[in-house]
Amino acid sequence: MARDICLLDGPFDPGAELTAFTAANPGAGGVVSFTGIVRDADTGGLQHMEIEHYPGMTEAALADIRARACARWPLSGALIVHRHGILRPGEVIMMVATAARHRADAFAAAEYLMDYLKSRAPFWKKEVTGNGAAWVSARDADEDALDRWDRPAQPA
Amino acid sequence: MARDICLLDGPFDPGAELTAFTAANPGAGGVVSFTGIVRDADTGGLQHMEIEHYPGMTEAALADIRARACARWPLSGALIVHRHGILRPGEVIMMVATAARHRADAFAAAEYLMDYLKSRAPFWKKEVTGNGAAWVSARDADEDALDRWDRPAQPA
Amino acid sequence: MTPEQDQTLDILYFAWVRERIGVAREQVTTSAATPRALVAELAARDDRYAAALADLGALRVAIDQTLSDLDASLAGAREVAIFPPMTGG
Amino acid sequence: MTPEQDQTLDILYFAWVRERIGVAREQVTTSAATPRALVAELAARDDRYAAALADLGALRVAIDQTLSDLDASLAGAREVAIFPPMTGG
Repeated sequence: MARDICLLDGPFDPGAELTAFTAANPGAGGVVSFTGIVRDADTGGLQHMEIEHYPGMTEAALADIRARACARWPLSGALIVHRHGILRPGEVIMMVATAARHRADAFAAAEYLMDYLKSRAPFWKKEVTGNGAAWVSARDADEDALDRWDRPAQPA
Repeated sequence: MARDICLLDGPFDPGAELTAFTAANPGAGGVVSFTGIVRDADTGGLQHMEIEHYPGMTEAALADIRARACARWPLSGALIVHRHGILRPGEVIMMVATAARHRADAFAAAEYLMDYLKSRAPFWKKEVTGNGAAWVSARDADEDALDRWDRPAQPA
Repeated sequence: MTPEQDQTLDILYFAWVRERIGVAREQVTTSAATPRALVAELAARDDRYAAALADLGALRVAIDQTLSDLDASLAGAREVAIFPPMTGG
Repeated sequence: MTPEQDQTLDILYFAWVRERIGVAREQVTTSAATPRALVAELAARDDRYAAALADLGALRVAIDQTLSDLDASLAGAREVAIFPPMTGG
């Protein structure tokens, strides 16, 4: 049985997750994945990232976001994996994967999961550099990205 | 060194490809992948799929499609893997992966790669069932999907 | 329970709100009817709270682990969390 | 070389075009100036070619391994491929 939602305090292998997820969804024609990676802070010299979260609410928020995507698109599977705690540059922060009969549905659902994870799941990132620590600011673009899911679809 | 374009006549592991691709792009904030899988034919009872291709043109077309995506979005990496020959139901047909600083670029580039692979790379799929063999028809929707890349971007 | 009555809430703080206040979690007995009234009451306590809670536009709240509006009702609530905009993904 | 002159081309067929014609590859000496003229010339050969090449709208062509228009010039071409719409991905 593949997992649907997974909150981790240590590293995971997105490739192994993709392989397991794909095997668990043999009826899907396509699988889309997104993997988020710790990159160097904009100022350079990132030592590590700390991700704080809200135990209890986090699990509920991830399950809710996943359920909304499954209700909106005909998915045969949807996976969310997210780390918290200390992460080094280059390490994987999180991934989502979606499986669907048609690729457009899998792509749209994966983008939807990402947009909601960015702004609606209770995680907060802090970057620690040689110059000190700073909380990552929410980007207006991330909040704006949610609006598109409330609009009617663009004509194809 | 991660591979950029790969044409294969046997199975491959998309998870292993994703892991290698992610490791090869440490500066990217996000990696998007799409994996296409042989699903049962619409009529049911698929025994196997045969993929014919045009040796020489195929490699050039994959490289050209990849180069166009890299020219259009600020990608730190782009991968195309595609099989030909005999494939069983549930096996992976192909995958693309894109790495970029911002997730919107990685998603858009992966969709672009898929849209062009569907209609502009010289592969032809044949489905073999208990009732005989039939070439897969090109879908109008796949041809139409290309048009969106010629239009100016929608306002965000 | 009507909003006018005092109720005891678990208040949780996250990220820089937690750091500025210096506490991750506390119990508060309050008659605040909404998160907005609760935040105003907390901000009036001392400089640390005032500094953490000064900019309402930079704060988000969850009531019983559900993201909520600043003007939602606190009637029957048990847990209220106050935090900056989330930065997951 | 001007289009009026005969030239020798490698012609390749794929998928059901190949199956209907019964040949994957052949050499043709032709004065056809465009893929459209070449297809018409081939279709006139016999019933198999006629059946494979009857519906121009269902055919795509590549000149020297580059997808091309039916009215592109064949001047200087070495290899022409004729096939159905592609179904990759």
